[in-house]
Amino acid sequence: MSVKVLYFAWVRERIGKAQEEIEPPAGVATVGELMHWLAGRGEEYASAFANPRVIRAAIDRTHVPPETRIGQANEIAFFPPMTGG
Amino acid sequence: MSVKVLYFAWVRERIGKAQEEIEPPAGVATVGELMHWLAGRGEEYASAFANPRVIRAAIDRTHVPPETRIGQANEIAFFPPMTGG
Amino acid sequence: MNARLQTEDFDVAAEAAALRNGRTDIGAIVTFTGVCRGTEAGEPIAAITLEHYPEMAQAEISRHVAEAERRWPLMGVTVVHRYGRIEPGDNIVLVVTAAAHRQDAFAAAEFLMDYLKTRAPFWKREERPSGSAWVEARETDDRAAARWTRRKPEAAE
Amino acid sequence: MNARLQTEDFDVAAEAAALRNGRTDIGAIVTFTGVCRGTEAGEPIAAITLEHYPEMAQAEISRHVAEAERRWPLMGVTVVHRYGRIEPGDNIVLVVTAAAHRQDAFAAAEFLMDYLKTRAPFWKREERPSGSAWVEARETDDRAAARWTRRKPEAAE
Repeated sequence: MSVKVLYFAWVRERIGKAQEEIEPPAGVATVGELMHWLAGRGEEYASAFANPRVIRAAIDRTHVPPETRIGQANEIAFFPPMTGG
Repeated sequence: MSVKVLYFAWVRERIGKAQEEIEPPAGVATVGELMHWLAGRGEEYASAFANPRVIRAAIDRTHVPPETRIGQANEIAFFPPMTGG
Repeated sequence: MNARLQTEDFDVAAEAAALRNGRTDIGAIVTFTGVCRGTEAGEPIAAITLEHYPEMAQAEISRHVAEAERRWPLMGVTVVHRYGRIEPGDNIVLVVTAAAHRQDAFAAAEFLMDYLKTRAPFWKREERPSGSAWVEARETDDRAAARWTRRKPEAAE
Repeated sequence: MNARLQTEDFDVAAEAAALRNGRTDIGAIVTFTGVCRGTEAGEPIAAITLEHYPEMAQAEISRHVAEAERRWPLMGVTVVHRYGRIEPGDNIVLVVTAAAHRQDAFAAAEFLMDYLKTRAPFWKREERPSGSAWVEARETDDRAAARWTRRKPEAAE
């Protein structure tokens, strides 16, 4: 099952793209597991997810902690801590 | 020694004047004693100072508690709790 | 510091712009505008009239602005308080604070408003259908002002 | 509720006027304007660029405005957040709150700003002489936001 993944700020810069469609393998059930799996996809991903504890995630535009199950997510986003306002 | 006394809001209305020069007798040393002495000057003063605990005072444009000595004050003001802002 | 008492209305945007004017060290600007409401405790208000003790009001406000400037690293403060007759929907009081960071600008504006409510010598009289009456001081305003002296006891007056 | 994301500047006075428009139940209006500063940690900033996640930013801001309206009896809230390139002295973000009483207007404005800083998906990049760099999140902003969940635990997300 494919899901749209978005990257922002320096996560986007390190990976070199703003979004992509991915199809994670069956063993990847949570957001944290997805980050781990993404980190294994190449140097640019390894660099982006080198310190997964600083990366924030959102499923379908809502903040979620890494233990959240991906389930039927349409859109998953990864980004650094926010600095708006 | 004469001192200028100012009245504001309903203190002014009850006394019927905004200011006056008074010469308190020697026994009147503090702001609280001055209120007590003023209250004895007639019905309008008695009405204004009927509940001296709600009356606020200022000496030379600075808030003071009733036990403050009048000393060399030039201007003493009496008024209800403030409702600005 | 800019602290004024006046009968005429004020222009919030112009007062804020005057603080910013050409500066690039300000990161946060807070404005508070107090407005005359058309009803109090369910009764319509035709207008309020603000009586004040001019020299003391000017001195008290200036003292509190100076105190705010001691407590927080402010880059500008403006206080304007109107007096006289004011109708519902019209402005009563303005506080503008500017600082590098938002917490300082917010805290200083709240501090100034709490003190203006409880320490500045102004008295409101309301025109109601049942007659004209002096507004009674609110205990919640005294509690609001007291929190600043609890927080920094050395600054208590 | 009025929550907007835009590249163009905003007019604080016009936004506040839109909330007041003809009403006489509002007693307090607070505006917070966040401004781009010209130096950070002693280094000059030529400009910042704000990247954002548009759909989520709109949703997050709307959720927090709705949460503010649940917590305080507000008579109007406007939030405008700019994105794109912004130069020193120019506006970044605006929050306007209107209420009958000042405490509600102040609290709601601070709540919204604390949450915008820590939860709204915006990222600032600074143009410095030493190069361009992403702004790091400030721990003080997280602490500022955390006080609202401590105060009312049922509202924690």
